[in-house]
Amino acid sequence: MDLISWKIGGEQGEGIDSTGDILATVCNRLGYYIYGYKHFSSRIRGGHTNYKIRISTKKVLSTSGDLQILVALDQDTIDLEYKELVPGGLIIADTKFKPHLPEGCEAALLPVPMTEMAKELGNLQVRNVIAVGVSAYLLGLPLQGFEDMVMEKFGKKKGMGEVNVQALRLGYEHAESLFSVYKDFRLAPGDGKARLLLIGNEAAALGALAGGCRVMTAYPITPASEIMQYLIPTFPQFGGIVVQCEDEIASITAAIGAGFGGARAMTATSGPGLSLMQEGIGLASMAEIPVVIINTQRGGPSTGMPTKQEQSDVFAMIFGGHGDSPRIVLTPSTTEEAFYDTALAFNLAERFQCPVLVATDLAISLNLTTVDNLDLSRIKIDRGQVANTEELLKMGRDVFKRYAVTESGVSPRSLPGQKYGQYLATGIEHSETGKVQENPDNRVNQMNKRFRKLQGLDVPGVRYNGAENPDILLVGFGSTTGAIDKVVDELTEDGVKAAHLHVRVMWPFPSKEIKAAIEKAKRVVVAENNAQAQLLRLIKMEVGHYDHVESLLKYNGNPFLPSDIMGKCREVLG
Amino acid sequence: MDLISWKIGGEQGEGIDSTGDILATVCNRLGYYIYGYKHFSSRIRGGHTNYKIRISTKKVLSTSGDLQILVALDQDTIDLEYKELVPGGLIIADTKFKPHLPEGCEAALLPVPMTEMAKELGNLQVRNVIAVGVSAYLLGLPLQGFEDMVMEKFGKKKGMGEVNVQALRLGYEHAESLFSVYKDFRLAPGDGKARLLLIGNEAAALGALAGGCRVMTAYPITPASEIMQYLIPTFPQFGGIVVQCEDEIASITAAIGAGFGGARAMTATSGPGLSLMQEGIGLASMAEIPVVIINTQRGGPSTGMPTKQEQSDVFAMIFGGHGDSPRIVLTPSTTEEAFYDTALAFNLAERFQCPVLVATDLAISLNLTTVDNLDLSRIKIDRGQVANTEELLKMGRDVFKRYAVTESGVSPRSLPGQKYGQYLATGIEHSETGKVQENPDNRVNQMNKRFRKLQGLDVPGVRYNGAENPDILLVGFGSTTGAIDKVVDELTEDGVKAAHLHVRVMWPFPSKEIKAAIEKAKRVVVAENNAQAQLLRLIKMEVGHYDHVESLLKYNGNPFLPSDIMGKCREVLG
Amino acid sequence: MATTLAEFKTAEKSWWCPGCGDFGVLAAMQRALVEMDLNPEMVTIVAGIGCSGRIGNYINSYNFHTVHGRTLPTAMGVKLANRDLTVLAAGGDGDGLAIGMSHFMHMMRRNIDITYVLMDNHIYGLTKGQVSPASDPGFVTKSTPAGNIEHPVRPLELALAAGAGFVAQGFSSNLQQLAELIKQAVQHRGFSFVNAISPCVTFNKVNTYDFYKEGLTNVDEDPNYDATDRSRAFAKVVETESMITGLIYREERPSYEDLAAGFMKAPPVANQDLNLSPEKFERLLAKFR
Amino acid sequence: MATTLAEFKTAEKSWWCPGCGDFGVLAAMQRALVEMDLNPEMVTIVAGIGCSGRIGNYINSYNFHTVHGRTLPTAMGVKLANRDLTVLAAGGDGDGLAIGMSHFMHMMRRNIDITYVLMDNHIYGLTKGQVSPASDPGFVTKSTPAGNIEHPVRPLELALAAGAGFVAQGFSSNLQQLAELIKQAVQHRGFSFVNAISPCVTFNKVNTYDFYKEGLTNVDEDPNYDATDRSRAFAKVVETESMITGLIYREERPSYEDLAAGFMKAPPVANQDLNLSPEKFERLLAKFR
Ligand SMILES: Cc1ncc(C[n+]2csc(CCOP(=O)(O)OP(=O)(O)O)c2C)c(N)n1
Ligand SMILES: Cc1ncc(C[n+]2csc(CCOP(=O)(O)OP(=O)(O)O)c2C)c(N)n1
Ligand code: SF4
Ligand code: SF4
Ligand SMILES: [Mg+2]
Ligand SMILES: [Mg+2]
Repeated sequence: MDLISWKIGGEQGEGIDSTGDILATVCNRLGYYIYGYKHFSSRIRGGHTNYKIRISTKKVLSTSGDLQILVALDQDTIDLEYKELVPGGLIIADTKFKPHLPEGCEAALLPVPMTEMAKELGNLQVRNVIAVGVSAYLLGLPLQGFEDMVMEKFGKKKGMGEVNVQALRLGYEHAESLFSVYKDFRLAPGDGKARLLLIGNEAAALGALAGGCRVMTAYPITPASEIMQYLIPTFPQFGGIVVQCEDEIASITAAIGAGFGGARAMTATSGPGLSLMQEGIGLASMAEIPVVIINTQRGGPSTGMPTKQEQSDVFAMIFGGHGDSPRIVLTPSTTEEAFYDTALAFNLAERFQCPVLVATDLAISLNLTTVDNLDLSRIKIDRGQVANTEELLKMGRDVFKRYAVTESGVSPRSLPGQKYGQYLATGIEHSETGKVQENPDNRVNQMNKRFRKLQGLDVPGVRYNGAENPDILLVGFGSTTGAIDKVVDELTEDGVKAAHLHVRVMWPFPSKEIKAAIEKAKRVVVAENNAQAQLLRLIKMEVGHYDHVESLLKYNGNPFLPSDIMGKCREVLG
Repeated sequence: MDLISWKIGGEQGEGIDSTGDILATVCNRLGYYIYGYKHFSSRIRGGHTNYKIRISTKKVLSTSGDLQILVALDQDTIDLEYKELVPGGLIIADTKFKPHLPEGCEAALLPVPMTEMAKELGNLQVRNVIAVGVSAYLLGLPLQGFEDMVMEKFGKKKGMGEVNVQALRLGYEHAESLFSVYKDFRLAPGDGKARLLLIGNEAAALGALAGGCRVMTAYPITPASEIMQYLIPTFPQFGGIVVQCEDEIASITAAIGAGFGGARAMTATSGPGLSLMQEGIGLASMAEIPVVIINTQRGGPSTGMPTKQEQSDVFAMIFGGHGDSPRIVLTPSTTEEAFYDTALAFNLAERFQCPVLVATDLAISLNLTTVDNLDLSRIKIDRGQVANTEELLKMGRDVFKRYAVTESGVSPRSLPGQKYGQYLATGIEHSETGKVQENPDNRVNQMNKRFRKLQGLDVPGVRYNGAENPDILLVGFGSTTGAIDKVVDELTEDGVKAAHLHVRVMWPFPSKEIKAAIEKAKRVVVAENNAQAQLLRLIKMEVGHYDHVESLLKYNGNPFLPSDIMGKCREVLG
Repeated sequence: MATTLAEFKTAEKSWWCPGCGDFGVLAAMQRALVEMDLNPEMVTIVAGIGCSGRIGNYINSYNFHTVHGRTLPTAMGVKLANRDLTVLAAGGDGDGLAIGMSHFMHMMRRNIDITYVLMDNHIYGLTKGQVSPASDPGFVTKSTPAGNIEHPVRPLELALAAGAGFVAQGFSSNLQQLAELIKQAVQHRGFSFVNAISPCVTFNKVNTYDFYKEGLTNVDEDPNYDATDRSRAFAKVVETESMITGLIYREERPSYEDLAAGFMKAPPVANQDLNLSPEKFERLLAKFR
Repeated sequence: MATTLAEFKTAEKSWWCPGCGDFGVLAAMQRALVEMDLNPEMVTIVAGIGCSGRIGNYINSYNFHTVHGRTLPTAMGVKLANRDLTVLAAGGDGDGLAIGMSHFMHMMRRNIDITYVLMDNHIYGLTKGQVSPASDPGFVTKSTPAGNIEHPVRPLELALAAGAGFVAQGFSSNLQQLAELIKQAVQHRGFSFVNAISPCVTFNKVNTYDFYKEGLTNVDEDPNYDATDRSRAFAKVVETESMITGLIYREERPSYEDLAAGFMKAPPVANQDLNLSPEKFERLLAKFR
């Protein structure tokens, strides 16, 4: 087969994640494409958790509602997950909990005395690895890669590598001798290219590094913490630094301070942190200081559903601060885009001297995906308009206009250390030279200038693929893009003229492009993971109201499955 | 005359405010209507400041661009303000600074040796009161009321009342002997009814008290501080309490705690504080706890223009928090409405169990106006659905569903102290009984329930006055309403069919009423004090795009003058 | 009829790792409530966000699980609304000492009559193991792979410096002492602070049960220790590097409620009739005429 | 060529009331900068919101007037970006001790090499006279018409408890001492704290110049005072109720920058070439294969 979905489930704290990671990493090395989706809750131990890994010979960008192989560490897992299994699907279950199939379940139960075998090996922790061995056999994968992997992962501790290798073999051999009839789910061979396997947060962190960011100040929060955690040991290798702050307010204002000081700086957070940062974001907007905020959206409002998918911070990112404060909001949709857009954000922040929000969502942030490459050469650092040191010297003191009213709205900025570039950066309304100034005309000039800047944004606001004049146009952003693309492919195969409009810059809103696309389409569906139809409402606000546009909302904490979207399409297409 | 505008100007810290207050209070007692507008900057001393008082035999609800009498304490005042003077206007100026008229100024200069006279009286502080005496003469007002007033105000300190009375008389007599030719600006007699004279913040504070609020937690900020300052000594007289907190985050979460505990509680702030409160507001929305937030809008973003008029927090109030979090936003437009709407807010907060924002703006908050009455009998306290103590007892423990999914979306709440009403209020998604719960169906049910509540809002969302099918419809909110009403009157007099739609509930958006009104009008102008056309954009989002709707924005820090709006009307009407 | 432990328990399944110190804190708190013979409906527990913040889930009182770091102001609000309630606040060291630091400092000086139990595991548990302000120098975590380089917050020192009127430290394993300290704290008039050492068995392999069992000494058992002398208490805490349990400092003084004009004279706000008398209202209006 | 005072002045007209203590703090700060012979462009002053927050308007350095209460984290960011800069933070007692309290506590333990001058007038000046956390008990203000009922924050006590490595207090009227303290503070490696008593002549009629002139004693002139002993410093501050000026405590220890892995080895971030070498980048990517 070209595409298999495998899942492991059990109690939180039972090593589900690391087991899945082993399978994913080995398959990635064999040249498969991986899409790994972790289902977890915001507690440390206890509660059902599972990890689904899709392994394919082609790129996969969304999870799905079907499943071929389920590894169950408890009966709960079977009861909760069996419905996803395709007819003939397999359940690898530990005999220890006396697994049984629910009524009507058409899967095959493959009992394996995992706990017992682990005990025999003298190490209960290898239980899950035995299941990996079984899975390797069923997937038709050679054991070698797995053995190398566990040696790498556990080999540092004496004897641990070996016992894991033994566990793999035990599982594999057990399957070989008992489950050889189950041949359906053997994978077609991978192409042997070891691509990159990473989560969106790691990609964003790498993007920040590649984009020249060297200062990060942040406070831990799900699902953003990995960005900080990746950069803490990494930045110092490149002359940078990460400070874990006392809260999000310190984080954003410190990042702004660093931006003022001449660094490329950022913070990363999620909903609750974003709310706390609103005042700071407004400061950056007003004082025209570059700063990048990564917002990994999760279920809101308030503490909400910290480990669940949502895309409900669109309004808050654009309109959340008091007053009229221009910002740029980017919404990457894949792991790759998390890399490129984060890098881009630093250019935009410095070129337009304003806060730039990079909004991922939980699915992008945490899902493990195979990426062909992250191409450093595509990233060119553009530090925007900085005052020329020589010219400043020539000017002499008290002449430089930090907030000069220019046609583009952008005024060259000076950086501390530049002689005669001294100025006052302030969140209060100020004159061209940066003095506190409440004069009405000055106010209007400065306000207009700040908004005018955004008109210069030269980044394509949308990505369009599919038919030119589609019968159905699907509009989405963020991780939804994977499911939409899948649906567009399927519809196209079915002979329906379908297309996908993906909003990549959420603000300034790409009204023109969206208008054109909507007006060319017969029917439009806007799919988004929130309750208020935030994207559709932006379309209504900035583009217009259309009778042929419909909303598809999912806000139950899970990402869209292609089947959700397909269902809506069928309904719309009649 | 029926309407006179009087202004006093000088350096901040020179007693401008208290001088103006004397005139305003006395005129109010004489039965005139007052509209007092302070122009000040956010520093304590220094910088030009002025205080304009409109005195009229009829209600006035806006400031204006014309002026009859100017009291100048320095040359700056003349230079900055003379353009407002009508032809034949009067400038009362202290001879001390050797006042002169700028070229082209057609006003009459009335020099008064104010400082000198004050010195003679042995008290420099009475200088401004001398100008009041002069003004009283020119306005044709009897001195008695002024004498009573200064005795009241200064009489407690020995001799101070008397010296002020002398100052009044000196000024009056000086004018009598030298300025008797200036008869144009004598006021028609007032009706002798002493109405209420107060600023919007005081009205809002009284509204809170009348609305049953007994706990306030707040942090000082311009232009909200007066609300707290009024209530600090007042609440204790009624069993309540005010705590000045360490910041706005403590303020909002303490108010929410008090709401949970069974009090009617509130906080009051302005833009920067609002931004900091976003997380807390989301908590109240999610945990369904009543709380009222008064947001006195000022110039933004960031620290912005703390002492200037703006209406730019509309988006932030509605959409500012992360996630989908329902709220109610009221936008009173006058001092009276600040009273009634604040009182109402507490009913709405408890009936709909959600945060209610009362958005005034600087002009409403700080402008001194005459109000006919604040009618306590119009305020009926409705505490919404509270669980019945007896029924709870009958139920027994662990049965009560605090977040029962009901048709209206409102679930009766229990209050600490009620036996078997115990529950967990949490900002995390929760089940009907209030347990942390991430189940997808539960999530959707709870989210829908929270939004469904708002459909039950039974308060008129707009106020409409003027012609039925107008040639021009003016749409506004907040303090703009006064200027708009004035323009509608003038247009009507001119034979133009004009009308005014005032948005009183900004969220949930009164789409139906607005749609109907817009579609009946030939031309529509939406006038608002912000740069992004926030109200118009809401109309576009929630109602639609119309070719006959135009935007009139003013964001230079000053409120609309009727003439600003009239100018736009003439342009639109062609 | 005395309240039983069962009345203070809920049916909620535990969200904590087996062995987590928070179980001990929970048990101690429940025991204290029972021993004081309080009615569950007259107790409100305000908890923060963190593993520790789940404590309210297991206690059959009124509970408010507020947003991260805002445990204390939320609790203050509850108490202002209904001063007849026994109000406890509980939360983690991240919640209370990082994002909530300012509120901690201010609640101590404000001295409102609530009890704060800080569940101190020197780590961020719920977010899976980052350094906390209470973490020791050199401590290796997910966010300090090279060891913590910040000076730790010592909550006992801060509490003494900030003017808290009741300061104690208990240990999750010593249920009886911790329960007793919580009891005394609740009975203390004004703000009371109990730092509850509560090991995280999953992410903190340094500040373990053994670490504390070996290191802690109990000042309650020291007949020479005088818990009413602030300077000596401070010296003791510094000298032992906070490795003590017991009642560390106590000072009787009026609470905020006692000092706030008229507050204790009126009935609790939540029980008041909110309708205004027209006469009184008119008296207020008269000042604006 | 030495820097002159003129180089540190701006043409900005004063926003302060005549007689405001902030003039003295400004003068002392300027003098300290001149005496250290710093170049204006190498100095950044981060100021808070409040009357005091205007201080940056008058100093011809790079200035950042941040949002209320966030003086210290903003200053930290500037220093992280360019550690060659001399970074001072300055702001009021409301800014630093109310809304900014948490940052104050955390910056002290983090020990980044910046200097914090708290302009302490025991009142909220800019918002026209409300009580501040530093206000004395009983103090009558617009927001405490019946007198302040909260225990005051004593910044010197807190600084000592929170682990600050440099703690001093100066008085706006004693320009020379204050300038000297600011100088020492800047020269101290790590976070340094100078509490600058700066009377508000408009809204605080209690903590006046005379009040301080009578009450303050100068520890710099006390040959027996030992500014390296934290416990004794704490006792001194408690015993005098903070009515002292001078260098109160100083401890030499590595700053955050010294301890942060690799930070001092690389050039200041702001001066770095931000382009990545493809080889190094590939080495990072290899870990994801
Ligand atoms: C505003 C905000 N920021 C960050 C978080 C993420 N968060 C949840 S719990 C926590 C810290 C947990 O540590 P602690 O308070 O010590 O509690 P513990 O889990 O150790 O008991 C953090 C940072 C959040 N929920 N809200
Ligand atoms: C978030 C926020 N809250 C409140 C304010 C209003 N505000 C401005 S200055 C200030 C306090 C001033 O007191 P302090 O910091 O002591 O400075 P001072 O004026 O006394 O020098 C306040 C509350 C604000 N600007 N921003
Ligand atoms: S992670 Fe630590 S603090 Fe959290 S439940 Fe587990 S042991 Fe307790
Ligand atoms: S109000 Fe006080 S602090 Fe502010 S400038 Fe005037 S004297 Fe100084
Ligand atoms: Mg902790
Ligand atoms: Mg102050």
